[in-house]
Amino acid sequence: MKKIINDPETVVTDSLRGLAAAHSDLLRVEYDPAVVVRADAPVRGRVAVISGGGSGHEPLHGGFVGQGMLDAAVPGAVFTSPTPDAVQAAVNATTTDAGALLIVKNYTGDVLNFETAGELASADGLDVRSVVIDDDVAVADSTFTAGRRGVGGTVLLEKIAGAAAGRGDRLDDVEAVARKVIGQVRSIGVALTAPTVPHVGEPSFELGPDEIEFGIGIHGEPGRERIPAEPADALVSRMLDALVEDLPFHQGDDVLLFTNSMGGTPLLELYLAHGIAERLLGERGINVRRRLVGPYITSLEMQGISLTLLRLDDELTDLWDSPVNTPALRWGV
Amino acid sequence: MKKIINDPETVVTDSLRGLAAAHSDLLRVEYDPAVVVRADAPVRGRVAVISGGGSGHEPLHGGFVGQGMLDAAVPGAVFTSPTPDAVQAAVNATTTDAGALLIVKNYTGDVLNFETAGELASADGLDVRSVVIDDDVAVADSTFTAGRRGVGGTVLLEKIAGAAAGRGDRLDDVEAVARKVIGQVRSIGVALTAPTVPHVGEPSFELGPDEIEFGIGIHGEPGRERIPAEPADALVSRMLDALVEDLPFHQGDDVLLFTNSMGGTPLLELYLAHGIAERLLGERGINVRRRLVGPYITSLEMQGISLTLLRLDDELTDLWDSPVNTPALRWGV
Amino acid sequence: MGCAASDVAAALRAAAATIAEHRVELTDLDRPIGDADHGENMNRGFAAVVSKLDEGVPETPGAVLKTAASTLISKVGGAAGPLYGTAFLRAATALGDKSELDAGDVAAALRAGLDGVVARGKAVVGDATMVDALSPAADAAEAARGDGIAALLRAAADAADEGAGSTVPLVARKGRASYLGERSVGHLDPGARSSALLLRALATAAGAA
Amino acid sequence: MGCAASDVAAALRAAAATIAEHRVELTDLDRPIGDADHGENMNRGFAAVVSKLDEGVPETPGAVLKTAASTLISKVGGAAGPLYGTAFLRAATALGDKSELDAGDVAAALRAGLDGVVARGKAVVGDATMVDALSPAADAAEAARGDGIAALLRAAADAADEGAGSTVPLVARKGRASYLGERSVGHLDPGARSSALLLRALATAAGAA
Ligand SMILES: Nc1ncnc2c1ncn2[C@@H]1O[C@H](COP(=O)(O)OP(=O)(O)O)[C@@H](O)[C@H]1O
Ligand SMILES: Nc1ncnc2c1ncn2[C@@H]1O[C@H](COP(=O)(O)OP(=O)(O)O)[C@@H](O)[C@H]1O
Ligand SMILES: [Mg+2]
Ligand SMILES: [Mg+2]
Ligand SMILES: [Mg+2]
Ligand SMILES: [Mg+2]
Repeated sequence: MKKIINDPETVVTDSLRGLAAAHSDLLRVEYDPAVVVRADAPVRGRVAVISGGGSGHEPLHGGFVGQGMLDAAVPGAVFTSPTPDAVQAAVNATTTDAGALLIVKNYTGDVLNFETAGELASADGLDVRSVVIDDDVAVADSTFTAGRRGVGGTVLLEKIAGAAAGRGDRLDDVEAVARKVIGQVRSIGVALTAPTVPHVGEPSFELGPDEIEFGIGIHGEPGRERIPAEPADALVSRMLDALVEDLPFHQGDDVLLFTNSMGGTPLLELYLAHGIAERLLGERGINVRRRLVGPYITSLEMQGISLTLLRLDDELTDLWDSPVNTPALRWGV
Repeated sequence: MKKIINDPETVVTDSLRGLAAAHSDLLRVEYDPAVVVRADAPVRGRVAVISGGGSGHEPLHGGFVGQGMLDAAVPGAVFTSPTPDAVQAAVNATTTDAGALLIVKNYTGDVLNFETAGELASADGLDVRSVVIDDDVAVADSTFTAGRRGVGGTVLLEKIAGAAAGRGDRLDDVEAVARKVIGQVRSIGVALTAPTVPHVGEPSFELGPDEIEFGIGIHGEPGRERIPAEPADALVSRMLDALVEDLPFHQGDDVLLFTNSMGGTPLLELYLAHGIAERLLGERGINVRRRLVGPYITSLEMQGISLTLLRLDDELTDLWDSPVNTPALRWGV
Repeated sequence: MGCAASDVAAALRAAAATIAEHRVELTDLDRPIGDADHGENMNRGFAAVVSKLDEGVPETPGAVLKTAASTLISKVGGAAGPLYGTAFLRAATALGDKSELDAGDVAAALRAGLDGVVARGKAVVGDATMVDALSPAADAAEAARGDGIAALLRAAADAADEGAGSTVPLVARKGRASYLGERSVGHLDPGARSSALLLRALATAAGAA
Repeated sequence: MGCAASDVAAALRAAAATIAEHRVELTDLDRPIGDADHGENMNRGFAAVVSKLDEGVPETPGAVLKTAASTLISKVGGAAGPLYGTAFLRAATALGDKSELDAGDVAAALRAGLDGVVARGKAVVGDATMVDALSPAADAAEAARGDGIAALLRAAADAADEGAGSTVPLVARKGRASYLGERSVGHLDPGARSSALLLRALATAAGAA
């Protein structure tokens, strides 16, 4: 394993120091427990929008802290959900009478740790709600299992919920818009290579030279199916089939298409995949009205991509377009 | 080789289709020869700022086309400089009476091809100048050799020259500010892994599991020296030594620090390296006044980073801060 | 023979040593069906429990377990953190402020811990989780209530070993392994394995005491 | 025996076939000391020259070379594109509108091509570039001026082979390999190799004609 780190034990805090140094205008970092907080938090009258999860998915979540998006992010150890005390610290640093919305990706660890934190915050008399995002169509949805994972849709949810809070929505309304996004967003991912967790030192799974993992998550968990490598046209089409049939998305729908790199995929390939996805959606009569292309929710150095479709209406489109100023996402400011 | 492509022969144009689809508000793409052009080009009264080079370094250069930066980018085949007819097409699509500045990275191929294009444009009666950027301190500077490569400094140069053109500078002045940047910017890179060129199908060089290439370029050329892997503190310090001693940068200098990913490095590691660089520069009494952190000039999926230092004065700081709206760099708009 | 706060603390130190020893194994079990961190998570948590005990051992067995619980909750992270944390918390609550435990107390604490895991994680036996180790262990402990603490814990550890082994042929229905569907078959669940290891360490510590 | 436009076109087709055959070799030579694209670049360019000739062969040898020149300039890219393009352009200019070439014309064209490469690239013999193959080839061609075109080109190709080989022990001072400094020693320069291959293809074509 070759990595630009000093010590696997301190990799998360060492990295947070760089984030703090680079973006002191937007955010500040607390180190024990580790929390990334908007520079001007707490913002009076604003519902605090808070998310978090294991590290290794950067820029998610710390790179989305700032104006118009997250009030705080809680980074756990690499691929390990943060603990309740850290979530509680984020709540305490940001939450006013307006309350807070916790955005939780649907993994057992995240759900349990955020749940505990939410209970602690409520015990302190704060109005804290949670929404759980589970947009990954690769996983069969069932109440008898852990259910679907939260993946690419999380980025869109954080932007839109943050925008709703920014326009002055009360907690009920921020929560409602978040639930609307969760209802209308679906994702699917593929991996060409595995990530290497620093303290583990070897790749999380083995892939043959001509194999890809279809339906991958963002933690180096293997995907749902191992398939032979195939041309980009076929692969993107396979991904869209899985997505479009799930929600389902209909002819005439307006959508946001988010083409995401899992970290190690060259932008050359990412735009290539994006171009194919736009063409194929066009052929299905689905209107791509907004797009996001880049590495926004990653799995360390893993090569691969995910596609996320969000069905848009006027409200979601306006919230998406509204100004945002964070390390990783910025427009209108 | 696993890549998300259809055919190595068409990878550049296939990728440009995705760029065009994703950013039709900012740019348009011409395909034969391949050129990326500002959506509203030619802009009357504005000096056209044009750059280009081999593909595989995305977002450089096509991702920097838009308001406040490049008027056009000319993408060659992967790692191969574009041909004069393509450069000429970019000039023709963007250049008014105000003239054009070509930003050329110092590689024999780029210099020769842009030189020819410049001659053709002058023959057409256009006022076209070139500047050659050669900021890579890894390569010994000498008039008897090809000289230093153009690397990370190119991104800063394109932003600042584009901003000078945007505030209405005439060609002489845009050229002068570009030469000032070239005089004050230095870069150094390291690689942990090699990139794989699509039509070649295997890594450009071999690196042992504990080796890194110090002084790497952006084309999968091997670096100047192969060294054992070392902790991030030692590596960043080694890089800064090479940089600071070169210009030299002095105590009390104001600088822009650009911490760049070569493509495959996780953001977790990139911010970690950035944090170390800020700390070490602080210890030397060099004031980091502006920063850029991310994958902006890459070498396909190569893992590694580069550090670029630009000595700032008020003019360069203002030009850096001025609004920009491109696929990869955006603020103030 | 009874069991005081200091015995519980010693048993927890033994458990921490076992986890440290099996750190790589637990992470390796978590690689093919999870995210390769279970050994790291558990080791981070139990090392913190030891540090906490180094600062001073609380007065009652219940208080010792409560300290362990809050330390695990704030240090382990992942799914295992809240689940083990809850288990220790419920066990501590079941013991109240008793200063000396008998075999019946230990069996009751195990049952309470299991119930806590089930309450939080909603897994049932056969879902291929730590519940598959803890549930037969709690049953075995109740059955061995008359044999003294050491024998009771040995019976529980034996049952947990067997229960952990039973996860191999199962399709996982909870936790990260469930994302694999049928591909989760053929793997020992890491959390079931860590539960079995913990019980074995407690049994060994009780036997030596 | 003289050499008409059609002979020049046939020789260029032969050259293109040689480049196609050695594409991987040239790219492999460019990997340790460059950016692994020389074979691709050359092959893209010469394939385009063949397509161009398929559309129709210009009337004079000079015009054929000029077509090749502009095709290479617009299709090869990299350093080799403008360098070979200039070489062909200067050679074409040296031939003027002659319709039939003699050995002296061929030697003069080679010399003009070399001068063009030097004018653009500023390399001298010993810098480990294509000049190390082309310069001895131009000298040998002039010396063999009396022996007819086929023999002249054979002599030039032999000299180019030797010249290419001479780049192995050199420290590169131009092109991408120069970034390696001392580490460029021990490698055959890809451009020198492609120059030698081109001359060999021309010599073989002339011998067969
Ligand atoms: N819902 C659940 N109920 C009981 N145990 C669970 C549940 N989900 C996960 N587990 C246990 O947690 C273990 C994984 O722990 P760990 O790897 O530390 O957390 P994570 O899965 O968050 O990385 C699994 O092997 C399983 O035994
Ligand atoms: N200044 C120069 N003068 C002469 N030949 C040169 C010069 N620079 C490079 N070359 C030749 O070009 C060859 C490399 O061509 P190629 O790989 O196609 O271009 P690039 O280096 O741009 O990738 C080198 O092997 C060398 O022979
Ligand atoms: Mg985990
Ligand atoms: Mg090249
Ligand atoms: Mg795990
Ligand atoms: Mg080359």
